[in-house]
Amino acid sequence: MLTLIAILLDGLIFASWIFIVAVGLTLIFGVMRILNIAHGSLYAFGAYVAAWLVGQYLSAGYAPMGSFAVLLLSAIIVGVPMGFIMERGLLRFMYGRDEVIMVLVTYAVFLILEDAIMLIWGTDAYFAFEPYSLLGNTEIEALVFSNYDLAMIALALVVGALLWWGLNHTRVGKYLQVVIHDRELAQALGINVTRVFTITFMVGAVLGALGGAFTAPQISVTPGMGVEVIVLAFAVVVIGGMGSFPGAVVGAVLVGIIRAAAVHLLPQLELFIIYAVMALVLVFRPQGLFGQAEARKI
Amino acid sequence: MSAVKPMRKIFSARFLSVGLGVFIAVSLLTGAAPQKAQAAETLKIGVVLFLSGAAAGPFGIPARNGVETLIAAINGGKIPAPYNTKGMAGAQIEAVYIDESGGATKQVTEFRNLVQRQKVDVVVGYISSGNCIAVAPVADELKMLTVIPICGTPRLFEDASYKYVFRTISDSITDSVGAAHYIKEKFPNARTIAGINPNYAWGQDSWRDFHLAFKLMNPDSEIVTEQFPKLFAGTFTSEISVLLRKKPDVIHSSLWGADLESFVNQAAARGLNKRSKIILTIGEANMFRLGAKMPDGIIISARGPYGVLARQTPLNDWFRAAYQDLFTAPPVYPSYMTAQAMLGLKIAYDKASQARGGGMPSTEEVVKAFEYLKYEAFGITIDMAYGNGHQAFTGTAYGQFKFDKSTGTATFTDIMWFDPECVNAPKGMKGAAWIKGGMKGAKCG
Amino acid sequence: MRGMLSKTEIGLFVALAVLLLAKLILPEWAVTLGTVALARGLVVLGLLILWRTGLISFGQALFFGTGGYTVGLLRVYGGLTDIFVLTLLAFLFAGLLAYLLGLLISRYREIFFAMLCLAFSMMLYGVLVKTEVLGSTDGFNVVGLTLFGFPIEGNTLQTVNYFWMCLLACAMSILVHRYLSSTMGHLSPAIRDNEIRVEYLGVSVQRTINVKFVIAGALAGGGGAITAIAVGHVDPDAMVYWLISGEFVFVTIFAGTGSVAAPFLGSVIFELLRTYAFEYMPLLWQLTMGTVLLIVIVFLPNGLWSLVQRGPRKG
Amino acid sequence: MALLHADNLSKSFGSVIAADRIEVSIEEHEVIGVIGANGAGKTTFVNMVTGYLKPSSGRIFYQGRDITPLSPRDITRLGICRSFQVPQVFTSLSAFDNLMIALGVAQKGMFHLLRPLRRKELIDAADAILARYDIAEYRDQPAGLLPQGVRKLLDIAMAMVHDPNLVLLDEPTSGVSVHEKYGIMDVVMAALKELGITVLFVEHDMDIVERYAKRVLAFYEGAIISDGDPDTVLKDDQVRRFVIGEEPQATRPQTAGATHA
Repeated sequence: MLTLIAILLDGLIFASWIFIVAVGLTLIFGVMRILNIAHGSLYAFGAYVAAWLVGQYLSAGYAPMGSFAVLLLSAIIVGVPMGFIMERGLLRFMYGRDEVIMVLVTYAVFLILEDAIMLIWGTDAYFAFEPYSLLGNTEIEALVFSNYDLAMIALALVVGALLWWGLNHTRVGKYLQVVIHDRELAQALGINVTRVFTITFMVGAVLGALGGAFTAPQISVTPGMGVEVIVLAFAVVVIGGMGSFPGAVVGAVLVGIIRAAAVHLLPQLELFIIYAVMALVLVFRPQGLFGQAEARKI
Repeated sequence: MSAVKPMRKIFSARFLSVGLGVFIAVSLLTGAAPQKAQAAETLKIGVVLFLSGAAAGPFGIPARNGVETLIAAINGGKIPAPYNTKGMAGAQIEAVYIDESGGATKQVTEFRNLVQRQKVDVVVGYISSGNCIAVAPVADELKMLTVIPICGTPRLFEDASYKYVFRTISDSITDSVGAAHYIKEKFPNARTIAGINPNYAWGQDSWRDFHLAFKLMNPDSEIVTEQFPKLFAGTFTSEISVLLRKKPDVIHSSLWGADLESFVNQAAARGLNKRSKIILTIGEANMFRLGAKMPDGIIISARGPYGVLARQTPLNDWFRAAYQDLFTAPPVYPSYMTAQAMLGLKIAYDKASQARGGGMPSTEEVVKAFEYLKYEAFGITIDMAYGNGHQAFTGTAYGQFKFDKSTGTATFTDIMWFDPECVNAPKGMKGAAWIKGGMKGAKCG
Repeated sequence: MRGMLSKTEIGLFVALAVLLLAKLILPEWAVTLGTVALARGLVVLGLLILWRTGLISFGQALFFGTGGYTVGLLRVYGGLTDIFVLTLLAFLFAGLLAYLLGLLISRYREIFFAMLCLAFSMMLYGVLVKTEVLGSTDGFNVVGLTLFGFPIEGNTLQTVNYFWMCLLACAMSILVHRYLSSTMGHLSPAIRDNEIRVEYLGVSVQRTINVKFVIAGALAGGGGAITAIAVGHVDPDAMVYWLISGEFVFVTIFAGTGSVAAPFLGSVIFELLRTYAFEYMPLLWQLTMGTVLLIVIVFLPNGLWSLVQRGPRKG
Repeated sequence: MALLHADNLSKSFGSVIAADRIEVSIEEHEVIGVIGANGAGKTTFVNMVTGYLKPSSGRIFYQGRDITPLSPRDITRLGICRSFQVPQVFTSLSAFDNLMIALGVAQKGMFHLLRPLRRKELIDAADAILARYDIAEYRDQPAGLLPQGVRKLLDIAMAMVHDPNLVLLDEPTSGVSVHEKYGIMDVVMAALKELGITVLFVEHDMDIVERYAKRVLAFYEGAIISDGDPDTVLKDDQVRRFVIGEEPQATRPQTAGATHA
């Protein structure tokens, strides 16, 4: 029973973290058809800025609880300008090129940003551990959970709800849905697709940075931290269906729970299992769990 | 695309294709052109350490700093007697630094480049076991003196023998056996053990050797879980839940990179260290960075008696001061390891030079001088007694972490030193086989 | 037309002669680097076939690694030592694996094809990392090789391997060139364009793609074998990890698909760039590579080969 | 024995019935026109015969052989070829290369796919086809940039390289201006007649149907409501009302959009 609770909670915590990162990735893919490898760099930048800012904030002697606002702020000051510059300054010159070329463009950006991180922050680790223990722990029999981790579930729920609301109840959101559904139709309807792209990319970038910012208090922030998260987020997006919002939710939960189950029950499968799930899903449902199969008209 | 059109002209096909041809020709010819004759006064050393990626911060950079400290001191003749002669065999040292990232295939080609293109005289380096195993045969093939200061895999000299390769440190068996001894001595009631080790050869070997040795000393002990998180993982939420749930007496970990710091933070926040005794076989390098964030009472080693665990000797005092002067932080064990490799190299060169009556010795002469060399390094005696005189035979030390709030420094309590004869297999025997066979012939003080 | 050599083929023979003669003036380091670069060019040659079909594999290191490990395992556990035999078996095994996986993967297109390849390569990576008899992450050394029963090592091995690689590069380029000139080769752009029409021409798209996948896989296996011999070592991080697959895709686009010679040229330039970036900018080599890639994508949409190619493109 | 026999063929997409118990036989050398409003099931019928869609129930026999489970490529190889409403050509390749590929794959022999494509006999054959379909002047233009009528002809020409027994043309003149239509039909019909091939073509223009077809099938809501020589069918009351739409609009609502594959 305790094992079950542990798997469930661990799974949901992991799912929340990967959801925040993956939903940004899937949003950008759905709207722009770009598989953004530089999303991992945005994640890393978010973590670095958060770790650095929280350090500054706390050493200035402000109220520790305010550091959560600092984390949020970090995501915005990373995501908004970087998203804007990447989309406006580079990607929009590439629209119309093959999807694989777009992947490589973001791969090049990823390589550049990896070294930019070392130029800016050096190779030493940054710590911003304080917020992680601020909220205390919750004990369930033998298990102890950090409330910070549990709060990540709440954060993911808030992010998910905001996105859902934004997609369904705002004008920009509805435009987005039209663009996701049919780009030509969107243009015919007079939707400013260029602006939709810019906004999407900025929102996606903020989400990537948000994932990094809220991971920062848990980890030692070092160069190279963005690499792993990309493939993992890709796997979630592919499992859920590329470009699908509910897909990102279900993909994240599935990956989270299965991974947690592996760690608890069969730790030797940990590295293997996520890709095995991904391959299985692709075999039986190539478009992902919530992806839409596109049939060609003849 | 209109914005880029004028640029296209500059990058016209002809311009670029000429550039391309010139690039290939120049890059090949710079290597092909005969290198200017090596001035007798300089010795070129290729230094290969992690300068990027997750291993750079806790490992690569302090290790490089150790090399730099020694190069400055050797060139200036500043190491205390008897090592106070200038240079190696009188030659000033010039270093070329190469990043160790990119995998073994990349490193083997880079090794060839160092030797054949950059014409280095010696290579010092390799942290990753995969890289040192891959490079060693090439070093022999190219007859290039290669001193490995850090990489810990027992397979390097157990599975092969090399003429030009030296390792100035014990292999990972020492850490694992030492850890088992320490628990046995200090926590004789510990029965259940768990492991959380990075999922690669180092972590797998460390855990296997530890639990075999522990089981041998405590036949009624039991393994409750074996966790192998991905190398350089960031979050350990699930792994810590398992460890909390299983309540082992002892948790063994050979994590060493930024992942160790992440693990300690998350484990401490969730009170794991209050439930179980955590032993970090190579936690020393991260200890200073974590400072007060590392909970007291965690058992730590430095892959040997290095850093704070090093015995106080005049040479060690000098090294700590010299390092601190240059880098404002205390040296950690990777710094010690590269420093003692450099020192060993200097001694071998000087000895070889002396043997031939002065002047620059040949590589073969240095190799001969290095074999079975026994020298006093920084708080430790290095005895190149293994691997036909190519591999050091050293002891280790463990202690419990204590953060001294009054001075703000990381210290140890309950330090235990283990003699080389206690934590190493006898000469000519494979470490794993020795443990499985009951660790016969161990002499523990 | 049969029996006659096309212009490309004559060019390839000239290139072979140049490469073989270059051994006389090349510094030693460049021989190994050249061997490894050409071996990786072989992998990229396979990706070129797929890319012309509109497919890209983010997991080609799977077959590269299979080739490398075939050599390593047959050497260590099988006692085989002849470099020709080992290389040819690597081609065979990688091709066989590609055939089996291709039965499934050839049903997929676009990013799904790419991701499924990635998933399988990462599964192999996961297995290798966990398996001690396969050397785990340390891998193992590939030493003690022979040529027609004579032990070769050191410089001799590097030289022989270089010549062998040059021959393979030339032979494979010609075979691939002939393949691309065949009806099946011409089906590449056709499938990329319109699969329905191809099916209504009476051709199985899936089977055609699987053939291409097998060719690409076998070439990658051969490349992996030569690399393992040149380096003398195999390990999962250097041969199977997804970043390695990423590099192959990088070189494919960087080189361009205009000719079967492009992958080799692109690969050699890539390796040279990287080794110098490593030497002169050890902290900024990724930035350098990324910038170069961006410049090529923006200014040379058809890759580096468009610089070599003068005048209109030939089919 | 009929060349093709459709036995009680039905197809539904969810609640929409696209084909409703179609029962028809086609004899050799017939030239059949198929008429019907949008969504009447014409294209669905063509798609089922050529294997693109599998019928929900019923069977299709070709020369007495059940071809219902076969794939489009197997059906193509048996000698049933088709053209498309939206021409399916290789848009990035020239008209000539389109034909070369079609000719290349149509060759017989074990390893014919591995033989060089640009062989003299194939080049000559491709040029001959371009000439026969009167599109030689577009030889080296990318198919994606060709005028609609030329693309339609290229599409049909590519279907013909397999020397089929039966050809199904799905709206060969749709999207083409009125004065081009007869030109296209003349070229196509002349080529087909020369080879003695059985033809079934879907057409909206009743004048064209009347002029080229010897037999007409009228579709309405997935079913064949009339089958016979053009005179009879086109004068049929129901046909006039539901297909040609001469009478006031049908009382029953049209089921539209169901036949798009």
